[in-house]
Amino acid sequence: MNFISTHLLSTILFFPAIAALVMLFLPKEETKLHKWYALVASLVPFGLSLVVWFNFDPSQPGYQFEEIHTWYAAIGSSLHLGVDGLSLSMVLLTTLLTPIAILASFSINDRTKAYMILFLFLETGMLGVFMALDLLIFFVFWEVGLVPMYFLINQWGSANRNYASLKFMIYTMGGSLGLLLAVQLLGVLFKTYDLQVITAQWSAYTAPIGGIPAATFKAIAFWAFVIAFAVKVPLWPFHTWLPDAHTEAPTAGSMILAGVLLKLGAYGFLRLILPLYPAEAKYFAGALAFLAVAAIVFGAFGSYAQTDFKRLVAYSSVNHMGFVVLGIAAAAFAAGTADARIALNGAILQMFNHGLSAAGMFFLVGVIYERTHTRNLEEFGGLFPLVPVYGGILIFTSMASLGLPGLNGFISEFLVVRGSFGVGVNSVPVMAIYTAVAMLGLLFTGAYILKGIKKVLHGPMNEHWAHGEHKLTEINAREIIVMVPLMVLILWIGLYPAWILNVINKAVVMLF
Amino acid sequence: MVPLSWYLVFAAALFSIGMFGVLSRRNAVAILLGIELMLNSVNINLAAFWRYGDVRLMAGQVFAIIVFAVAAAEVAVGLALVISVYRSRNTVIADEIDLMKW
Amino acid sequence: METTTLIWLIPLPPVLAFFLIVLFTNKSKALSHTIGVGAAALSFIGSMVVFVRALGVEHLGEHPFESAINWLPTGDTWFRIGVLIDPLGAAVLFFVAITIFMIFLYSIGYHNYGQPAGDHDVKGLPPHGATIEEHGHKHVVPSVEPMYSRFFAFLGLFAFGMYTLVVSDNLLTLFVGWEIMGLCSYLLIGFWYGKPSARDAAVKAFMTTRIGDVFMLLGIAFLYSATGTLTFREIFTEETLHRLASTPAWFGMTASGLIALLLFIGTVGKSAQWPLHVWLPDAMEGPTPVSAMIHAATMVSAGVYAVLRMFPLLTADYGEHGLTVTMSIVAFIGAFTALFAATIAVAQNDIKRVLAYSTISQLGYMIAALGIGAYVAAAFHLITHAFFKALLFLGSGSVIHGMEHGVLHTGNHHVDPQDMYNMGGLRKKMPITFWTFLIGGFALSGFPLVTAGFWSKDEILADAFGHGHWAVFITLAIAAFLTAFYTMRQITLTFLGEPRTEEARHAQETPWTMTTPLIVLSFFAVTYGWVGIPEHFPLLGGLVPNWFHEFVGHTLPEVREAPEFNWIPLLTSLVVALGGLALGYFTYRNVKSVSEDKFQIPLLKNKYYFDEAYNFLFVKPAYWFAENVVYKFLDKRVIDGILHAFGPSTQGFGSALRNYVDLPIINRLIGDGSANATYWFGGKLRVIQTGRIQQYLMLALVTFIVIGAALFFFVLA
Amino acid sequence: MTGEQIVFLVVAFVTLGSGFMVVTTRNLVHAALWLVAALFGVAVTYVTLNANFLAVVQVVVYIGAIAILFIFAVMLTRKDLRDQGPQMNKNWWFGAILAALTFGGLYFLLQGWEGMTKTATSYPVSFDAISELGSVLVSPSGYVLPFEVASVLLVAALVGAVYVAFNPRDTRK
Repeated sequence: MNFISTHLLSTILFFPAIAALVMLFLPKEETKLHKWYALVASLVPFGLSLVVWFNFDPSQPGYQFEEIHTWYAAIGSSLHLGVDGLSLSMVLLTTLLTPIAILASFSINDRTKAYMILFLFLETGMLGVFMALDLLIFFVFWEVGLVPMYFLINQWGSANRNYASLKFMIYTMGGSLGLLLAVQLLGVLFKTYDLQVITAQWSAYTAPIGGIPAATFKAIAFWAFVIAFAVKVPLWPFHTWLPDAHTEAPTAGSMILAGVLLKLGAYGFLRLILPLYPAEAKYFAGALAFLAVAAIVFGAFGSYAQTDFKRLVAYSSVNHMGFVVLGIAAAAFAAGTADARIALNGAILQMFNHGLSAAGMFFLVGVIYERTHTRNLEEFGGLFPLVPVYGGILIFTSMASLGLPGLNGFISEFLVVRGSFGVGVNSVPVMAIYTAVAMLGLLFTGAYILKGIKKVLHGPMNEHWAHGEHKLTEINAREIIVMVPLMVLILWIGLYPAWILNVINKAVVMLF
Repeated sequence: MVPLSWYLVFAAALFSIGMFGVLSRRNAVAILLGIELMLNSVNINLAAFWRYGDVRLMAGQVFAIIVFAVAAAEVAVGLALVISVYRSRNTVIADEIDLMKW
Repeated sequence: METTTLIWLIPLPPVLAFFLIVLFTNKSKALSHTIGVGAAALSFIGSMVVFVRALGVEHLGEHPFESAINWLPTGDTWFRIGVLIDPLGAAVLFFVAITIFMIFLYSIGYHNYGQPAGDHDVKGLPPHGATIEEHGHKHVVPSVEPMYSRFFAFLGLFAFGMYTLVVSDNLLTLFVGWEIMGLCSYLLIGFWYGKPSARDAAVKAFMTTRIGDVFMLLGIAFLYSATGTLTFREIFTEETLHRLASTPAWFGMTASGLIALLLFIGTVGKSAQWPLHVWLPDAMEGPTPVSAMIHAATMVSAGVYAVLRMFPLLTADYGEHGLTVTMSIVAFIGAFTALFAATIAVAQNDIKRVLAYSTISQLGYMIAALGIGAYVAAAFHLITHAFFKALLFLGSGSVIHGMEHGVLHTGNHHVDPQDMYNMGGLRKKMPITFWTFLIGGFALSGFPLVTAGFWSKDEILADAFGHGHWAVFITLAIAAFLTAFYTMRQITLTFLGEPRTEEARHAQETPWTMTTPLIVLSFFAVTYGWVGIPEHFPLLGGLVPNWFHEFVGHTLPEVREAPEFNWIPLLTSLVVALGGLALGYFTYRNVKSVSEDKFQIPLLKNKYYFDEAYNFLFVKPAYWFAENVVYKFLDKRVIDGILHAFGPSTQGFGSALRNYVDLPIINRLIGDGSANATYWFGGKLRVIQTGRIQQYLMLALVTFIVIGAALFFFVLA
Repeated sequence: MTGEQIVFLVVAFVTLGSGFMVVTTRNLVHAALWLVAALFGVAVTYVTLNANFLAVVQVVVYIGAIAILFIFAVMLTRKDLRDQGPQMNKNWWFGAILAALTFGGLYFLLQGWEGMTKTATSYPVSFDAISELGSVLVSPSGYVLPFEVASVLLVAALVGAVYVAFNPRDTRK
């Protein structure tokens, strides 16, 4: 027990990977065993991260549960792990969503062993990014997460999966090339990859590098970082991989993609870009805000234009993640002010909230897809009487996604809007305009969400699904169990967000 | 007393003569004869260096003896080869034993 | 119990009822409505207790009931939410509690509780009636609503939203309640979601109000940014208001003006003011209790309530010398809407649609009153209107219900039970409904002295006149005339004369659960006016103290003086009310069919073509833009085009590399070339491979000597 | 010029002359006999160097065994006793030039070496070189390993020579 208590983070981090390796020795045919094994294996990190959550002291500055292990001493990189309020909330989200996603994929019966192994590896990859305090380790885990996801889409996806998985993989990899170079630059300059050391020195670094002024170099490195994270977030116009990947991925894959993988990008903005490049971020915040607003507005419009239910939900992610970046851009404009902190609170909470609601939405789309084998909105219609429980859950989750007050999405969107508009009012007027334009996106959020509900649940019943072999069956107990934790959290955060926002807020106050 | 240089020049001359024989004679046995001369010139050097160095260190003589052994072995094998070649090709002229060419 | 604790608890029973019904009791109709009505009753009792206690507090305006908790951490400070009951809140809570409770009660009867399940009823469509056998012959009776439990759940959530809005001490929780009502209106308008019209109306209602909501959210963000708080009593301090009023913002407005305008746009959406009024008539697709709830008592009132709440902000830079920009806009929109909606109402034949436009028109009254600074008058009209309009809606529901009975009796389902031209002479069939509807209608028309509507409307007109807002005064007077006219038209067509159809002949009075709320509400529709009789009114003034003005007026730090009594507005309101009623009666007394109606002007009947125009101008272009520009052009063509261009361009680059670099240089020159060169040299050099040992030896020696010499001379030397 | 030097010069000239005859004489049997003369000269040189044991071995092994072996070989491989035809190959001149160059090169190198003119110290009187040589050859701290290797080499050469010269066609059962 002593080992675990001193190595809590690395236990959480590597437990899924080790469990996946052990899984290699399970017999191939026992699909039921695979599923239960993976579920239990993913619940362990969740339990441990709850332990971390309750033992975490939000009012203490800096990182907690820190661990340093030698990894690559020759180039000054070490396995340095640690969490603060910002990363802890993301770790909690990841460890929460993984068992839920695994439970959601119990309906998969094709090569379950490989599937579950990939899923567990994916969890390690994602957790690594959130825990890493070493740039190289960060990058390694950043890329590690890609591989299982690529295979999940490529092997268990739907019709157009090859195209989607390739696009996802190449786009993300291509985006992170610049990141790798920039990370190497920092590593070479400071002889270490330790994030805290680099953060302390890089923002004040002024000596020219190779004859080029540091400012130029920093601007280039800044954009290298930004593009890598912008692709992942995804920010307009780097978003087109997302609808494809999300649409073609298996249900649980979409849940994790939307729920956690997109957060990696936003997390990168918060953990690396803002602390490392405060000056550049301030200088380029206008461009970031513009792209964020474009993501919000065009994401909403794009979603509104869809006839594919899953694609509609996928585009909604572009829309919602736009708010995260808008908050970050606002904070970059006016770092240190109360407005910036509110915007960041909103952005981080929005990350968490979107993780819950988007995962829920994708799952619900998956539920109906499994039964009808179509995602075309025109082929549904009036299903509410057939599946009242499903319908109720769908409306509930949709409303969370829409940002209905009383549910979680509203809190975070309000804080972002408040923060960025506050920046607009109090320091940089252009942010007020951006915020006002973003409202158009908020309006159309309503339009596409209602369109989804309208086309699926409401209207005259499509008799095709009412009788015979196509008869639509109600959501089953397992699927409800998947949704319950999500819904409880959605409501809980919506009514009393302080339990999580307090942790985030204290981290934000200390960091920015 | 004879200077070392004399012995060395003498050995070099004998060596060159032997070498000339090796390079120029057509008969394989004659070539072996040239080789014997060259080996002997080496032995002269070994002995001379022994004598003009510290005589208590016997390396020079020891190596000369080993050269004797090598020479004996060489002659035995070489002549056996010559005889073997002669049997199969009915000649010991080196120029005519040119199977190993392009 | 502490009053503040009680206030905290008021919104809770309905929401608990919502969860209980949804999660546990949705299978049992009796249990569900018991829980729903019980919850409404609990909230009602709590509200009344709070109201009575509020009456007992002196200077409630300065010392309201309030209590707050930390809710959101925002940097170094906390965002606090809490409850507040000041005089305005108490007055609003009073009518909200009564109407909500009445509507809950009414719903039991409206949804045919106790009747058998329908023959072909499905969830998502209105019930079509059940066949029963009685005394040996079959006949059709109304059937119970298949989604009966769900209705009470939604009503509960709705009530929660309204109570939250009323007891909020800050703009954010007000907005929370506001939006929850928006959701519920969506769910309730689309209650019969199987009907495409209901489904579309629900979406339309949600989206139209959302347009206002996003502006309101922006206004909230602005206000929060500018003052650092959203709590009413912290904003409405003199210094904050003064600071906001003296801060210039964009478009030539002060910060306070701009914030108030943004918040007001929210109200425009919620209270269905022009130009966002289009959703409300369509929203009549919902069940009638919903119409009453949304369109009379609560949701649309919430819009006016929000402006009332924000009144200090609205008038922060109002210095009694001409209206500010924001106030002018508010006054204009209110007055224009009042007239505009009234003209449409004249040409509508659907009994509920007339009421819907009438609601829009009356809300315009209140907005106009607020725009000219008549705070108390607006609040007064808000409350009286809530009573009589709820009464009218419930009455119309009762009429429709009676008509449906007739329809079931004749079995002719092509007869629209909501079309007034299918009615006539119902006063004999449905006496309670008739008399209560008459009271409500007269109150709406402003029938002098006895009805509440008269007093509140008169106060608005007097205020407009007294402060010299002539344009507003005249517009409102004309609107009032039209109001009286179409109200009388409605009463005449519905209740008076002879039945025009067989169905109307077989209409039936509705059960007690429906008539009781009518009676209760008609009581308030008459008496509530008496609490606000101006002191200087001839004869009656001073008989009853002007309690309302005294009480609600003290919500504001400075009570505005009621305008001096003047005969002109009084006479105007008398003339327009009585004249309109008379004209309506005489015009429609003998009208037998819709073709005889002189006011069926296409422009009015089609609501000035606003739906079509919006559809053409906004809805279709938005979808076109979304689908063709954003999705197909930007995403698919441009961005994905660029991405896809990477594939061929990489391939092109690769094949160029292969064709122009790899093949000629690397393959031919270096790869094959080195082999060829070796081959060539080998061919040339093979002649030295003579097989003659001595030649080899010579060559070796030459090489040795040359290398040795070279080493000696170049390295050692 | 001392007596020793005279003796050396005489021996050297005899030896070189015999050597020259070895490589130039047409008759191979004569060449083998000239080799005996040259080897004998070398043996005398050993004596002048106080390497008595070597001189004896030279006489016994070279002259007694190897030279005789040559004569056998010459006789076994001769087609006719007159050794007709050229005894030098057609590149003999080049061989001569190379030999001269080698000698010139060696001489040039030796000339530039400072140890060239070194003279011998007097031979220690009581030093018994032969017994010393014997003990060194078989001593583990001396040269027993090369000694053994040499013996292995000889055995291998013996076996090899037998095998190579062995003519399977001649074997009769």
